[in-house]
Amino acid sequence: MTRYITMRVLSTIPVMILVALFVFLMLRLAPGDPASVIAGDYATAEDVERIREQLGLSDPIVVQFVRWVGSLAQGNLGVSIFSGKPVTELIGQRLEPTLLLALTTITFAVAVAVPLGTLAAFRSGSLIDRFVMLFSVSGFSIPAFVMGYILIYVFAMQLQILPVQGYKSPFTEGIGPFFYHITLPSLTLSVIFIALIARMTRASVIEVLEEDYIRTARAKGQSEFKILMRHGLRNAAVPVVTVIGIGIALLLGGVVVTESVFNIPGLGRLVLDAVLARDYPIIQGLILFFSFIYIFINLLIDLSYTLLDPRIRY
Amino acid sequence: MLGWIKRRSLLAAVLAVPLAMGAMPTVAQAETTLRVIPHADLKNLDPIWTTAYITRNHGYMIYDTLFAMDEDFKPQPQMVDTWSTSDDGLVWTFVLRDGLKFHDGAPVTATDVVASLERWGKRDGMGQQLMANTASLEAQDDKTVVLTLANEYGLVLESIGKISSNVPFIMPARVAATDPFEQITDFTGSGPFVFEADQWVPGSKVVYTKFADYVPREEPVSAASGGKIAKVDKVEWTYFPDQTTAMNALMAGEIDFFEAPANDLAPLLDANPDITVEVNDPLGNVGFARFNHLLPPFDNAEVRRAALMAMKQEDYMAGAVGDPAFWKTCHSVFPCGTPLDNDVGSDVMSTGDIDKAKEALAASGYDGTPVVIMQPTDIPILSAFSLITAEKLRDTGFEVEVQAMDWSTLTSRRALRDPVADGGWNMFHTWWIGADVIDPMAIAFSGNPEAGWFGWAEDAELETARTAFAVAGSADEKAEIGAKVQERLWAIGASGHLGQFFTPVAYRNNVKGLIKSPVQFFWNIGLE
Amino acid sequence: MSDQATLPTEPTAAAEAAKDISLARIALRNRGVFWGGAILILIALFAVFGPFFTLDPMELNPTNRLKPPGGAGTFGTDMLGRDVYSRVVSGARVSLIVGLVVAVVAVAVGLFLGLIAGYIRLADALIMRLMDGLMSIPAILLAIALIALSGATLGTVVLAIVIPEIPRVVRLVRSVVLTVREEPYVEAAISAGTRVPTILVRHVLPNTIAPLIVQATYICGSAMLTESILGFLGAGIPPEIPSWGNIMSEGRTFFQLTPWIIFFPGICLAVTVLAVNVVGDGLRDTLDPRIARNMR
Amino acid sequence: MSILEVDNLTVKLPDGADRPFAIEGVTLHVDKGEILCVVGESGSGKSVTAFSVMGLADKRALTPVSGAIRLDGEDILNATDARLRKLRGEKMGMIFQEPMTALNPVLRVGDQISEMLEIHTNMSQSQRKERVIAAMNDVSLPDPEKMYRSYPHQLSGGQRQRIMIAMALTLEPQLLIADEPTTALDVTTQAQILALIKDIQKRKGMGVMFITHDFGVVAEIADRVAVMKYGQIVEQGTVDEVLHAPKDDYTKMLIAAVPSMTPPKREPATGDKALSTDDLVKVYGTPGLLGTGRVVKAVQEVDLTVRRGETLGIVGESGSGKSTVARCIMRLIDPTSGEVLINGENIATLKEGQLRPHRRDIQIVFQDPYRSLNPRRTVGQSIVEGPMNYGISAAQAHERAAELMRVVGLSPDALDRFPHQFSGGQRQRICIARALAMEPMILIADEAVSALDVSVQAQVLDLLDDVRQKFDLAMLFITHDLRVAAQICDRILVMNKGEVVETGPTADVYANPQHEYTRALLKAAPGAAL
Repeated sequence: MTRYITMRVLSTIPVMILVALFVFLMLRLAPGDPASVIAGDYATAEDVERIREQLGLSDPIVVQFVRWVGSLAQGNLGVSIFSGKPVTELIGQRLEPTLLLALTTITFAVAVAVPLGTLAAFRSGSLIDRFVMLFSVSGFSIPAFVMGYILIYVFAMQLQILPVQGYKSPFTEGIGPFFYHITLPSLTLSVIFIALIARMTRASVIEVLEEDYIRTARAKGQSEFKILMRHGLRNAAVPVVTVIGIGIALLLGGVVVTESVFNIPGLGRLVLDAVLARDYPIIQGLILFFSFIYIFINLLIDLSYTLLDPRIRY
Repeated sequence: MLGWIKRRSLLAAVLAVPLAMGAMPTVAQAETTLRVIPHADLKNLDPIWTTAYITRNHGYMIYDTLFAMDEDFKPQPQMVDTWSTSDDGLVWTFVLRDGLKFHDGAPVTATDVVASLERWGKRDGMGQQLMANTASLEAQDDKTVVLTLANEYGLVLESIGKISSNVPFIMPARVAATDPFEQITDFTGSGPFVFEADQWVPGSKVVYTKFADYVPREEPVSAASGGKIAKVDKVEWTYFPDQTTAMNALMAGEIDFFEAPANDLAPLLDANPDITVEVNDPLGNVGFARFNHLLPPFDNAEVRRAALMAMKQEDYMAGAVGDPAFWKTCHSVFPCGTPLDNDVGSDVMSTGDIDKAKEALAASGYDGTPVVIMQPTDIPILSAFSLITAEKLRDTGFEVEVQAMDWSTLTSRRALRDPVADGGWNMFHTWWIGADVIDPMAIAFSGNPEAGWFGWAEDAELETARTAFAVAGSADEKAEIGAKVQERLWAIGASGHLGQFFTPVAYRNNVKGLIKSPVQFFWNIGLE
Repeated sequence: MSDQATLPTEPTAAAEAAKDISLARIALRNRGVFWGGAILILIALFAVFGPFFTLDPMELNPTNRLKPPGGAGTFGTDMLGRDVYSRVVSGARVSLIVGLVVAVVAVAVGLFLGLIAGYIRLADALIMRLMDGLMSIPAILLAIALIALSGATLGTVVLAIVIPEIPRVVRLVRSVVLTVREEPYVEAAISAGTRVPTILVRHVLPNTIAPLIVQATYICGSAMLTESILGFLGAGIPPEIPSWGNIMSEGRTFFQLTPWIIFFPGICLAVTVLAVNVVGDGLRDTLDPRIARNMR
Repeated sequence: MSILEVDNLTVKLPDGADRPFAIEGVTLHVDKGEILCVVGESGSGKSVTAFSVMGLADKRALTPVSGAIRLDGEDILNATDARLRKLRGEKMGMIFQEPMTALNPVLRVGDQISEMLEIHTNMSQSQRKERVIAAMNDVSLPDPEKMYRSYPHQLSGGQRQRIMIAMALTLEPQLLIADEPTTALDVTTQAQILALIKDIQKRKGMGVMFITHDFGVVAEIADRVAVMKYGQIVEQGTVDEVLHAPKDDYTKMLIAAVPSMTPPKREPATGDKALSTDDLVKVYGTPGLLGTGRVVKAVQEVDLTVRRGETLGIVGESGSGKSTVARCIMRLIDPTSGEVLINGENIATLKEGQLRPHRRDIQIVFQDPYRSLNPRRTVGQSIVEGPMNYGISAAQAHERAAELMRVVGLSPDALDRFPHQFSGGQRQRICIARALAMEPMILIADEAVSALDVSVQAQVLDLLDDVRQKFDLAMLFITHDLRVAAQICDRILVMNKGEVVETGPTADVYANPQHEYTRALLKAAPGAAL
């Protein structure tokens, strides 16, 4: 097992380097750079040039890349051009809101979607099945920010039972305010996630219910419901867990929108602002960070397979 | 609807129970906090390194200035106690008032002032002109600073007391020693608030606490001048990327002060009884449509003037700003209501008639080269200006191509003088706050393509008038030169003026003591 | 070779014949495909012919701005006084184009890379590592960065939405190719001396069509959604070209003042994406239950 | 009194099927202490009958229309679900054909057996475990304690089938239904399972309804036999009556089609050597740094030669490496070492480019008729593809294809139709035509008839034999079925775990096998009495 893990971790290195190279080149080759944004309205051309010089942006691209990878090796993601703060510190500051928002969303979505999908599969073809599928399809059809506005308008403005925006850390301000503030954002974010998982659970449970060992269980006189619980779900787990992995990448995208609408100081907004202001170190650092998280989560998911299916051993 | 309400009480009850423990506002501690939504995200903390207005506002929180503009735009002493000039007007001596202290407890000395003015002098437009006319600037003793001019210069106090970017803030000498093209990293100032560096979350939250040892002046507050008294213990800036959410937060009482709501939201905010909406900056902002004088078709003054005739200010203001309560037309290059505002030569701007513009364009020999307008989609007002100009120029007979981009790309492309084919441009739109275009010294009115504003207008007569203004003494002499500058600006069609508009501020009724001024100050504001 | 359970094993000619006559005729029997398809055709007609019956979507008259529906125009006017109805109609055209072009390009590129990765061992490792890298960058962030950095034209927006979709198509095609290349009829073709490119086109490619069509519908749906989200984040299609996405993003500040600017394009977008996804589900259930099921 | 009586049972097929009824008017009974074999080809309805008894038939597709099923006197055809669930396990048990997929892969086998006790009894956990261990011993599984905790994928096919039997019989039901339980197993394992079923049936005095298509198995195990065709019972009687004095023509035809175990006399071939291999080796897996890696020696130093006009048979159980040899020769996989000589030229290590000309000389026919033809291309297109690769013009190739269709006994207008419009047997004929279209010298048949019903099998074997003579082909015939090998092969090669254990003329090897593995193989083939 450990050989597999080390092998998998090593195999992430080439991917990360590819990502780093891709992001680095994408930024350098595109028009517009931070120097002119900083120089502001009054600057003359030489001012902009001087600032670019000072930021090291006028060196040849290769030199800049080598310098960046060098600092990367020592775990230093560089310093934000605008705020002067190290990127690692910025990520540290804003990791908690995004992480907790993602976690609450995933748990909420899985807790709702898996039973829904299983029910739809168990009663496949019935009204419930069609309703679940329609809900899951419509989950894919509404943009997240429209969903966010509607929820704010109904629950925060009209009913005034939930706050409009903001994030309260459970560690400093307590669990109550945290859930009080995280409910609407994680509801907005989870709609598309529930749609994805419900559809996948339904598909894999239907497929499992056609397997031979289900027929054997029936031949033992087992009740349909117990068959579903004991034989069905366990075998349907692997594809469902896989889709959760794919969903997480989708989630990171959704976080950017949700954080903007609900004004949560998370990583999503950090990278969005950085892109609009051309803060290269933050963009590079964050995209690397996101891809590392994605690869790490997929490794965890692959390892979780061993718990779900005895046939899978590494 | 009825069903919904019944369920609402049930839902509220259910939710309230588990959240009771945390949901109630934290116990009202002694400390009062002013929760503010600033007009932009504070990305950078060096008011000399960048001219961004948000960094300037940050500067006013934690630094102090020698002089400061009052409501009538007269420089008043702030850190200076007494000052005198020699008979020939060349030697200026300034003496600092007592009790000036930096946040780290060290007293403010003349050496700090000199170092700060020198760093400011290298980056700010007016500062550069002042330094060009200065022979020497030294600290005579701890409290006295002597400025010796090389020749006659009329704008000494207007320069070191200027209200907008880059403001000559006074920093400790060790900080002012930083190269002006590098960012400072130490944020010690001597202003009424202290910047809490460790609580700063760039892109989201900035925290300032009251500086207990600050000794305010006695005079009453008037714009930037007067006693700067912090009436709250803490000021918290929280940047909101989404206007709708910001408005809702103010209405729900989660925020106290909303610096720049979108004009169109004003009626909604106004309708809420707990919120006051008013215009805080008497001068407002002036919309600009800037031509690139180097490239065809706008290298020809007649073509530029034809374009100006097509620009009807009412349409720009209605389209981009909306509610007429927040804008007015002003056909002077200087903001209406300021000393130099006049209507010499402004008929070209006040025509606003497509047919006349068509005739002028035909007469100008325009050969159909396309006009490339850069449109910043992430700034609503400028995006609207670009679309309106595009339509008006098309109606007038121009070939127009609108290129959408974000503000960052625009700021870098407008610095390029290359032809359109390799990334150049013909027009872009922006706005200046009234204070920045209040007199001919504004870079926006420069006629010298080398050191002037992007667009690089060129007119020798304009430049001689502007230098004359610098040395002009009396008010009517300045007014006369002002009219001359305006006449030249309209003659060469330097830029289109799209009207004067005011961004309101919105705050809850328990917020008191807001200072009327073109720059947003947070001292003197208290919570009832 | 032996009698399996329930249905007679020897697939009777009739039942078997029904399977492969033509993908279209089978698909249309599915309710989802039929109704979803009908709605889509309606919207397509609306998009193609609509603009001839409406005002000029770009015509500004700032004086009568933010008028409610019914007055100035059936859908009211936006902040620049433009008629929202005509913008939504011409917006339909752009949104559909974005959805369609993204789906077609993603499938084309994905098919090409997937075939190579699936069939040629050497290329497999390289292409798949590249895809892993691409897939690890969240789609929206990649799109924002691409658009914000290379300027927002219709082309760059489509490109920015296509790139994150490609890895998923490559993975799907690769998995199909890996199963199909083990089929005896492919091995028979190899034994008969057929060259690799011909095998790919003649034997492997046809079998990827069914799951690809299903995947294409999902991509089309999500592309339209992504375009609107990009618009919301300030990196979408330039306002000069109205699309449902940027009409909504321009109207977002006025959500509580004039909700109709967001409401009408929002409804159109939701209905269209819903129709596309319903067709996708229908196709998946009829065309290729086995492979398509584990590809989403 | 019979434990099971099926009285005039008729079950309707969904409309659109090729015939109205799955089974029609089926009447049979199973007495205590007796094994009734229900035999028939695929599509004869034998499984539908079994599943209708257990009530496991898919309700949506198959609806019982008339008749009755009496289990121990009680009519269970339209019993309530609850009642049926109670009976399953207590009164009747069932075992299925595919042991590999019949057990839940993620649950321990012990728990899956104890689930039967959980449903029907209220024994404590420990009592149940004890009972399960006893049941495992009863089916002579090695080391039941360790077996209890292992997962299905850790067991062999035979062991899994024993687990299924233990599971079905834990509550000692009076009736056991076995749906082709040994068809998927190797012939040696099959023999053990058949013996086990016979032994348990005697000890417990159960009634067994045994479904099969293999008359050898019928001869081995049946007390009474019912022969089914197109959903109807055409003949019923004791095993001696049916096997040795069949009344119905269809039964006669079926029995005649079963190839006999005694190979006919054949004189040795004289044609020149077409194909030979020298020390052919194929190893899977990496030896790993310290030799720790898992290495599978699929084929070890195999030498064989096939002369033109001769058929060499390779016989062995699954996993013996016989298919790997074929695929190495065809260069569908690359041999690790050794030579493959075609007309004396070694093609083992040729690059694809140099190999291509040689590919014409050797063609293959695969096992599964449903996956050997590209569903989306017409029969004609599949056949002409090969020749056209080598420059034969379309017209000429088409003409040759038409000619070959007649050779394999199909009408030329089949060329324009799609594979899905043909039966398994017809498709295999098309594959043979496709192979011949290349005018090869050597033809490999890799389990070419294993997927066919016995009647169809006989016709295809005859076709292969004619074709071999007509085109003077060197034929390599790979099969696990000793009867088929006996009928068609001139010489035979027996493989076990990648090694050749014995070789020689078929008649000699069958008469007095030298290697004890060959002896065990021959002894295990069912139905010696036929």
